[in-house]
Amino acid sequence: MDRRSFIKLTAVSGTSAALASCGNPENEIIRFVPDEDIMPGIATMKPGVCTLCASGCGLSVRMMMADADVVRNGQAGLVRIHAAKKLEGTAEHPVNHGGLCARGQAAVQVTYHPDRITQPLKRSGDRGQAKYDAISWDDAIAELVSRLDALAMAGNQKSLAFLTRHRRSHRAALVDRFLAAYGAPGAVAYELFHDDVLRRANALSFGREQLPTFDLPNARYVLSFGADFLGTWNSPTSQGHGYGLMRQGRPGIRGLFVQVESRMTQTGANADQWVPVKPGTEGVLALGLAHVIVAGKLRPASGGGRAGALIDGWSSGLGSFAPEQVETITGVAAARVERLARELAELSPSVAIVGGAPLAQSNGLFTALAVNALNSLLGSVERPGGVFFTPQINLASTAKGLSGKATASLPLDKIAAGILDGSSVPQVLLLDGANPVHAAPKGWRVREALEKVPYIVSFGQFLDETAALSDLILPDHSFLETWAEALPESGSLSAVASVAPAAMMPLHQTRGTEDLLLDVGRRLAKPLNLPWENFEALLTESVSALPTTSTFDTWTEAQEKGGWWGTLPAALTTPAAPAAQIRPFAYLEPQFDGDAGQFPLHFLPYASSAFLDGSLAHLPWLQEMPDPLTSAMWSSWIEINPTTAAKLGIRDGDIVEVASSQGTLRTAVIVSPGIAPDLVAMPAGQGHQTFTRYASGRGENPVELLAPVTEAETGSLAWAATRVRVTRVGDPDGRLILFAGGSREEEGHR
Amino acid sequence: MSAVPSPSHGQINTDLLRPLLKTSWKFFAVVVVLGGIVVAALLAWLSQMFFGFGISGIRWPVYWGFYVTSFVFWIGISHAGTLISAILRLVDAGWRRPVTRCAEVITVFALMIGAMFPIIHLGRPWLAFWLFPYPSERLIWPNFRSPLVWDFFAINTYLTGSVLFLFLPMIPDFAVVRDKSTGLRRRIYTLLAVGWRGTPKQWHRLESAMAIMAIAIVPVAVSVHTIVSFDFSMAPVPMWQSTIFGPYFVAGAIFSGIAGLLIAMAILRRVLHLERYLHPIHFENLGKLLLVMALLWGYFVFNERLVTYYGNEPSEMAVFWRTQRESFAPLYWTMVFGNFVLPLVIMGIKRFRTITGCVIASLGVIVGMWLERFLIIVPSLGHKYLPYSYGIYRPQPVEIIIAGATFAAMALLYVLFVKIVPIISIWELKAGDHQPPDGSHPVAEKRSLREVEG
Amino acid sequence: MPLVGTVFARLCLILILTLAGGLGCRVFERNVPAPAAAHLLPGQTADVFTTARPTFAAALNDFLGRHPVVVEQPFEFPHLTHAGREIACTEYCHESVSEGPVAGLPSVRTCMSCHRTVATNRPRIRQITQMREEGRDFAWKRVFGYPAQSHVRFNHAPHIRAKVECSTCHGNIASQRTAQRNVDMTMGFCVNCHRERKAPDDCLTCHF
Amino acid sequence: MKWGMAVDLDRCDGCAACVTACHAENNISTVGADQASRGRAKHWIRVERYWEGEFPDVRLKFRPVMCQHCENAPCEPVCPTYASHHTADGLNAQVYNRCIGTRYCANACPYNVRFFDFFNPSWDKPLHLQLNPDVSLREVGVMEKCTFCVQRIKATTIQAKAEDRPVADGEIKPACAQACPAQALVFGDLDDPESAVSRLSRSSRGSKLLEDRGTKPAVTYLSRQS
Repeated sequence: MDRRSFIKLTAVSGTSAALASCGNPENEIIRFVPDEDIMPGIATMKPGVCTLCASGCGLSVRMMMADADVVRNGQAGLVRIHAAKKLEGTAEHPVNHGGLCARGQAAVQVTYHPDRITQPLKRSGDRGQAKYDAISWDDAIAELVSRLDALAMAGNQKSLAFLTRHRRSHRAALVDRFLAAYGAPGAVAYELFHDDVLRRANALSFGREQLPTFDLPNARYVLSFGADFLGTWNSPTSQGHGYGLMRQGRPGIRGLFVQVESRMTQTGANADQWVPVKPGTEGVLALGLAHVIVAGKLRPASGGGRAGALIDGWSSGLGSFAPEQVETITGVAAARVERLARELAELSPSVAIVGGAPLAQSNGLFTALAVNALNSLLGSVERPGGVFFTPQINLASTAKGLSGKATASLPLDKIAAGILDGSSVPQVLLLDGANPVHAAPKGWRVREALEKVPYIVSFGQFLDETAALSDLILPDHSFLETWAEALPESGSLSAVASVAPAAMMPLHQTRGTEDLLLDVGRRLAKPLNLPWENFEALLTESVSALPTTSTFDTWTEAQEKGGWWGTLPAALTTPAAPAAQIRPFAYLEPQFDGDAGQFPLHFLPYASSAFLDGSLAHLPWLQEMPDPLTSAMWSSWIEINPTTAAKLGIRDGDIVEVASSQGTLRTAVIVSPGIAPDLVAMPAGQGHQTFTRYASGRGENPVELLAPVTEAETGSLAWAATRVRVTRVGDPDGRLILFAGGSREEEGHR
Repeated sequence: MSAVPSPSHGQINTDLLRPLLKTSWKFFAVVVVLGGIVVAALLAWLSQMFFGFGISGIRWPVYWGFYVTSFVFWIGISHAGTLISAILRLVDAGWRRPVTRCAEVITVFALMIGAMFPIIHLGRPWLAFWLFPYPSERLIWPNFRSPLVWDFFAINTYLTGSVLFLFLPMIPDFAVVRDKSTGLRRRIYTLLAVGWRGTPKQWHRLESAMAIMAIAIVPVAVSVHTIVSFDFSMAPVPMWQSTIFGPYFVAGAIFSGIAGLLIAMAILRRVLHLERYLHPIHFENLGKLLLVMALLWGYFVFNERLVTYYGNEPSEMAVFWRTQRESFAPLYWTMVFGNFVLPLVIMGIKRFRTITGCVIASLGVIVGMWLERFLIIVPSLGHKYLPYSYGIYRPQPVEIIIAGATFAAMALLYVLFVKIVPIISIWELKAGDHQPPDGSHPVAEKRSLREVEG
Repeated sequence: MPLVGTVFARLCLILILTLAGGLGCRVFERNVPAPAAAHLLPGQTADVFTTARPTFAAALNDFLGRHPVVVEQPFEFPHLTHAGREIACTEYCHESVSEGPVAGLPSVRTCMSCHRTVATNRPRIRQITQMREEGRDFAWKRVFGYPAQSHVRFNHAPHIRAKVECSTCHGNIASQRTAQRNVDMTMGFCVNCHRERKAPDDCLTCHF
Repeated sequence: MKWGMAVDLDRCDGCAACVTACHAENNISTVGADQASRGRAKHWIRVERYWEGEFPDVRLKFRPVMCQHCENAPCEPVCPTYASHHTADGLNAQVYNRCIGTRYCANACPYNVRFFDFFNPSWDKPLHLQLNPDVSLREVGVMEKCTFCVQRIKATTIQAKAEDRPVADGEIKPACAQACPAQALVFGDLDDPESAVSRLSRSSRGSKLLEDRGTKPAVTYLSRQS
């Protein structure tokens, strides 16, 4: 019998708890005195910040009374708490403007997740067995402190490593400061769907090492190269808001939108024109467009400016990117290149966007630079309807204590290699949110490397694959139980610092990692110079330094609004970097792993609309949310073009084996017309082993197929540069769960 | 009427009362087996209530399946008796006499079984009484616009009518049994015989009552299945919204009813050794009737299909092709074979119009008609207007068991009935032998009865 | 005695048939059980919250609308005493009644706001003072309430604004010691009042 | 007062924020993989997607579909107990406690937006702390569907009445409309010709879903421009 009917059975036969709120006789329930006075039945809205992705959307959290089961001094009972019921977007927040994406809506389940780690844990079994014993906070902290002291004693501070995700926030700054003060290298940020390439490109082209912000509401023509900017990339909620206004926000004007990609993303589905292109050649197309524009005297080549100068042959009119050549390289008809170019130039303000797969090729940086150059040529940089860079608050100047960065650290693959060849093994590894065991290519052998690390401490709230290797778990609060804050690097035209106090009291015996670090810093034998009582003090100092926009002082106002936003004085802004003198970049053929004969198909993993890279696979709402394009729930699959499928004798729902040079996996097939014949795509996110009851043992993880190909210039993972072979191994076996029956409207009209 | 010389009245009594008076262990065995299956179904239903409706195969968007199919099917079967015997009574077809009762019995039991399904298929069966219009402090009544409420009334009316129609002609026979039996049984039958003395007055009352019932029951029967058809034709579902459904369903009902009756008769004839009373001629006549209905049914199906095809309404065509040549085609063509081809061939050729022939044809029809109901309900629901919400229904054990057990239930009730009531109307049979020239019955009846008592 | 034997044999067969049939509906389920949590970490819950009644009896009582005549409270609160001292119900203890849907059942904190100083030496006050120190709160049993299955979304505030006396629905609590359900709040009770006062009586007014 | 909604398909980008928002607001239980595979998943609002054409000239269209709150709703006459009925302010109400689970309404609904509770819904503790106390928990055997967030409508109208003022246009937002980043969903009073929803409903791009069924939906779809 399945779980729910079993539950019904137990419930009916009286073994489950009585329903506290429904007037049933509550037999001898113990209640504890609530920690706060709560008006029952009345909802209050509190500010919050969503920290599930880097966008830093502002929340207003709907709080109401609820009866929580708790254990107090060994006795189980109920206590009234002020519980978050629903997350809404803050209407006036400059990033999300009142909207909130599906993931943000589900974020509330993070706090109430049944498999959250409720207290500090100490490993009892072997590594990876995920067997843990409860341990008191004092003992836990003492243990960590002793470890760090031991390192410092040995003068081995360098061998403390901190593994995290890419975020811009006071928290990240504090972590970096902590490491610097201790003398360790800076935090290592690892994410599967990283944007390192684009940041690097923007640094080169515009002196801004950050993700761009697009003024979609004023754009009349948007050309996107593979960026799923309405679904999963950059700041989706902000861009979604802009998209709505671009389409129908201006009387009489409807912005047009062209998407260039080889597998239709949720974003591409909304495009007026969808332009398939050979993987890794998007840059060529961009320059082809530039060529036509320049040749057609629609814009002066000089418009390329600094960004143009980085492109080899720009000044000479990009002779090698005439539409005909572009057609041969990219597979986009010359006539179409001409037309797109003219539309771009004439329907201004127009803007080009690049992100996602095109930058995850061996020549990703070139592609990004090419698109940047195109934007400059169009004159859409820092112009209405174009691309902007959200002014970044310079924390060193808002909070003096934060100045002095830690020395840059090696990227994850280098570290893993170092550990494996024994050249440099971190003695203590602190884990904060990153899950490379699940999200890094097999070739890097991250698991084997981490198993060699003598001592691993995790601050995560869940026992994911990487956390399962840790010796000590110091669970963090959820973002509703503590200071939630973010410094969005994009998504808003004005500078933003999203900050919100804890909406509710902690549900479990968890502790805020920020305060924990400060505490540890104090407790060390040689205390670190971190001049803050607690994280709140740091925030207060930093935010108070910002100019106030009302009669209140900045800090009070920020806490009420859920953040600070407005015009940032130059003194507090991170300055743009000066142009670097480097040789221009030329187009290089994209390199793919696996030879075309043995592995005929390109393999494209993509960020799942529900789980992104998999960090959200533990939320049941997202598991059961039908995927926008396939309507799949609770499953993973590969998408394949009908003609290719026919060639391979594959039918919808069949089970196939996907093999790359790195390994194989078996999953179900969805035959989809929205993908190029030489490509198969698979959503990331599933295939967890130890990631809560909802995600464990569900679906397959495409990362297992990825070859450790890196982007030539930046050395970051080129996750779209693997080739695979697909073979049918079986009939549909029900592992693929679809919500929809039909996928074409004509089906109803035969 | 019949070719074979009819048996003496004493013979009739011994033959027809044998099953009542003598009981072999076989009877118990059969009852136990059938009863067991019924209990199994009951258990299945309980577990469905207990674990939740989800253990059935019902799903979004196919919210009706085996249960409603069985409902329509059994209500259809119920048209066997009452309608047939009523019509035959009205036209005073003499050969009907041995047939009528076992037909009417089918009606009553089939109705009882059919009427259970609207309750079985409820999400919350314990609230079924809300269909009953009773005054409550809530001041809420059933929604009289809902075909389901019409069903409720139609079926109740029909059931009451059929029970009366069955009971009235049994009274004289109960009297016979009363006089033949002793002890407890005698007392029971005394009650059942409601003081029947066989006085002319009583005979006259009985006759006129029968005449009235016979006339009254026909429109009721017709209305019942028309209303059942409204359950579908009132909902905006492709292939449901058809004006033809009323007659279509009634025709199908009578069709399946005759088939059911034929099978029942054949079994009775074999088991109770009624060869002397159920002559091939009865089967042949009913077989002819079956043939007629098969043709009529064929006409309706052709009509329904053609109109849909010609109308060419997109959403309807989707369902049309689904049944015609896609996923449901095998079932569809099985139905056509069982309901049309088979009866046409067997009943059409005189040589085949034997008892066995009839039984084979009838089995085909039973299967076919069950499939017909299924094919009306499921393909349409799984294939409504928005392709995104298409769905495929797979019946689960609980539904299969319950649907299957209804046949056991039917058999069980029949066996028990045969145990307590002569399955062939004794007095009618006797009356049948001596058709007085003027054809005024009471005389004949009186005589016959005197002989019975003498 | 062959007859008995065969009958007995058949009876056994039936028993098996029956069980197979009934249980079959579960046994032959296509879908396999969902994997539970691998193994619970310390402090992690495997408990489940459902809409089902805790027991068959509770379900039956709800279905028949039966409520306990006398509700035994874990702590005997004398309404009489407080009302006698002119302490308005909605002022201190059921304060949210005029703002929101529910009146709210006071916690020990509420009591102590007065009884920190008032009548501290009374045995019962001592009792709650002690509870407060132990961090224990009252597990009040609901006297007036609806079973979940009736799906009533009752909102006090509009009734208060419409000048409906508390006693209309709750009877004269002030004259009782522990509150008892002395008004039978059936649907008819609500509907009649709504009709008299020309208040909306669409189902959706209360059931959603 | 006649509540209605306008869905601008030119704004909708299919992000499915509305779907999760609806789950969060309306205590819709997740049924789990096993039951989902048997068609028991409940999504009061769904984003339908339809492919058009073949690669490379392929297009995809999104269409959020929720209960259309038809003025002439097929689900209402067929319900034997009035569980499904129409209210004065144009809502298609589903009264759970009156529902006996004939599922006839769901069959009659041309949009397939009605969902049946096949089991008693359940939440792994402490997920139940998120449940919205303003929305009742449906038990096994009843039908449920989009209510236009009637709890929000009630709350706001009661509040407005208390403050003795009319409900302002845009003051009431169902969870889906509130979550939508692109503001593709607009809710309001169709009787007020000046309300945003009325103005959109009058748009030349506007049309009703399955108009030819004669259901007179309260939801207007504004067609996509490409």
